[in-house]
Amino acid sequence: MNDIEVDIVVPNQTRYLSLIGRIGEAIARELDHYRGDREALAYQLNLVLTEAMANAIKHAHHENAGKTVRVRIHIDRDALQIEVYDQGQGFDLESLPPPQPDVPVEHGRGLFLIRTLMDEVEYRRGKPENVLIMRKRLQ
Amino acid sequence: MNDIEVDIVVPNQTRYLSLIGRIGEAIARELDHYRGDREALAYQLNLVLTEAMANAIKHAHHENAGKTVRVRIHIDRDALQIEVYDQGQGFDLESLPPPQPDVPVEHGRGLFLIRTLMDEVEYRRGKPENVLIMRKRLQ
Amino acid sequence: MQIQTETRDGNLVLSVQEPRLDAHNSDELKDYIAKLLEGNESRLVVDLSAVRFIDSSGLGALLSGYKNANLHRASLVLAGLQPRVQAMFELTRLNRVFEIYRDVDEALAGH
Amino acid sequence: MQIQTETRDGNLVLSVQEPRLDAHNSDELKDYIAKLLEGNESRLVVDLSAVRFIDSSGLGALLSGYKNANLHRASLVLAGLQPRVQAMFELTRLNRVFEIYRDVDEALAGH
Ligand SMILES: Nc1ncnc2c1ncn2[C@@H]1O[C@H](COP(=O)(O)OP(=O)(O)O)[C@@H](O)[C@H]1O
Ligand SMILES: Nc1ncnc2c1ncn2[C@@H]1O[C@H](COP(=O)(O)OP(=O)(O)O)[C@@H](O)[C@H]1O
Repeated sequence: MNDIEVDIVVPNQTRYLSLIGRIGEAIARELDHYRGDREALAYQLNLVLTEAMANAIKHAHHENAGKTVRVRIHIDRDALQIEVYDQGQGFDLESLPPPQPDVPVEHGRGLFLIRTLMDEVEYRRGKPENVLIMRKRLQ
Repeated sequence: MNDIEVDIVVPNQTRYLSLIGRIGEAIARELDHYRGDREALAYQLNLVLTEAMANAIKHAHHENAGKTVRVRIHIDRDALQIEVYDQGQGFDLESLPPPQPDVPVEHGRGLFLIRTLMDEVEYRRGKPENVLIMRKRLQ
Repeated sequence: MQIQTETRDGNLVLSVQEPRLDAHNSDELKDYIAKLLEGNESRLVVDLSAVRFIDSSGLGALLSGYKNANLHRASLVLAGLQPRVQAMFELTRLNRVFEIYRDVDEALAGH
Repeated sequence: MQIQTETRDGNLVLSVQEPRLDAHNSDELKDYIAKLLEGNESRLVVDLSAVRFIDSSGLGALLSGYKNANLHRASLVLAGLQPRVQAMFELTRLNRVFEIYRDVDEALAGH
């Protein structure tokens, strides 16, 4: 058993994005069985955690500071899995339009970046919580 | 509600001490309502987490790599609380002898450092788990 | 948010003094740039050399400034991107939208 | 564990090239020093300038080396402690046990 689990609950406030991002970086820097560039991985985990949590705060919880966001990070030998939970109305990940580079709009790049940087991304609607699940292979 | 909770489970191996320590540092650096020196706090949290987890690994779990150690960090407005769980035989924190600076022995400084750096330290024996609880006031 | 501004050779150089540009502070940057453009600025150089991390809303705030500048017949260019920040522009192809200079001096020379 | 050794002015300078000295790697340092003392070393200078973090078992390993050196009629001194590492020696009063020098050059001169 070499699994690592980190389970974090923070207030639904963007000021905690950097805490979650930093914890992601800390984990990336200690993944001693990761073959790739660990500093690049640190940025990527920081980013996908920041994007997913910002979506929960804004789109699901409408910036309600009294709510909380739960983030779970699970690492086993082969993969790293991040789950970001929200208690919002949910959305359909599969029907999001891809960003159009020739029409530079200000929004809509968060999930594109997540999908680019992670190997599998899935959004499961549920009661009482929805969850965005992101997996990255480590070998 | 401004509480932060971080719950971590890692294998009972000393190579994960640095991960736990780094997460402690990450938290210290983001505690924006802490008035003191944040880099000093980062070192202190890194240290008390490292000492407490090393004790669980060695003295409670006898370096059995198949076991796990659970660490919980809880922050509210006034204080930061760290709990380190073990499933060992337990020990009596109150009857530990204080270190004697004039007889420099190699061991026995871990809990002394924890007690020096934290405001309250308590060890609760229980079934199936014991827990070392360390609190530090933030204001 | 810490931002330093300085006029150099008729450009307004705006240095973002934050290690992170994310959903927590990007609106502030966007508003700050919008307010500057209400004055008579013709060219803004945004110095990102202190920024170690940018997310999609940081990119969005800069894009908003860029479009806003064009509306005001002004321009907004970027300078001093750290490699991982530059990589975010490339991943989103926003490097094709912005004029990006190695540092502020080159941005001023490239005028 | 990364350790570099070098002989200078009849001292053996041992540079610990690890940011952390903790329960994960302190036994290795202890064994390494014990093995060196089986040779004919008379003075070991342990350069800790790369060490950003030390815990009680790191302190214990150095203390073991110190006592072991005395048994071998040799000596072990420390150099280059970062301020927070130095603070750990003060908190545990081990600064009264060890000879601690600002850097390796001073440790060599202080011979
Ligand atoms: N957790 C969520 N709950 C509800 N809707 C979401 C959630 N995450 C994303 N969305 C929807 O998906 C859209 C695209 O998200 P994203 O790519 O991150 O870009 P942005 O957040 O900039 O709009 C959002 O505008 C929102 O409508
Ligand atoms: N979690 C634990 N379970 C059982 N015994 C413990 C535990 N933590 C500490 N101890 C006991 O307390 C003693 C003192 O611990 P500490 O001050 O950390 O020094 P050291 O670990 O160097 O001996 C240990 O030697 C051990 O006997």
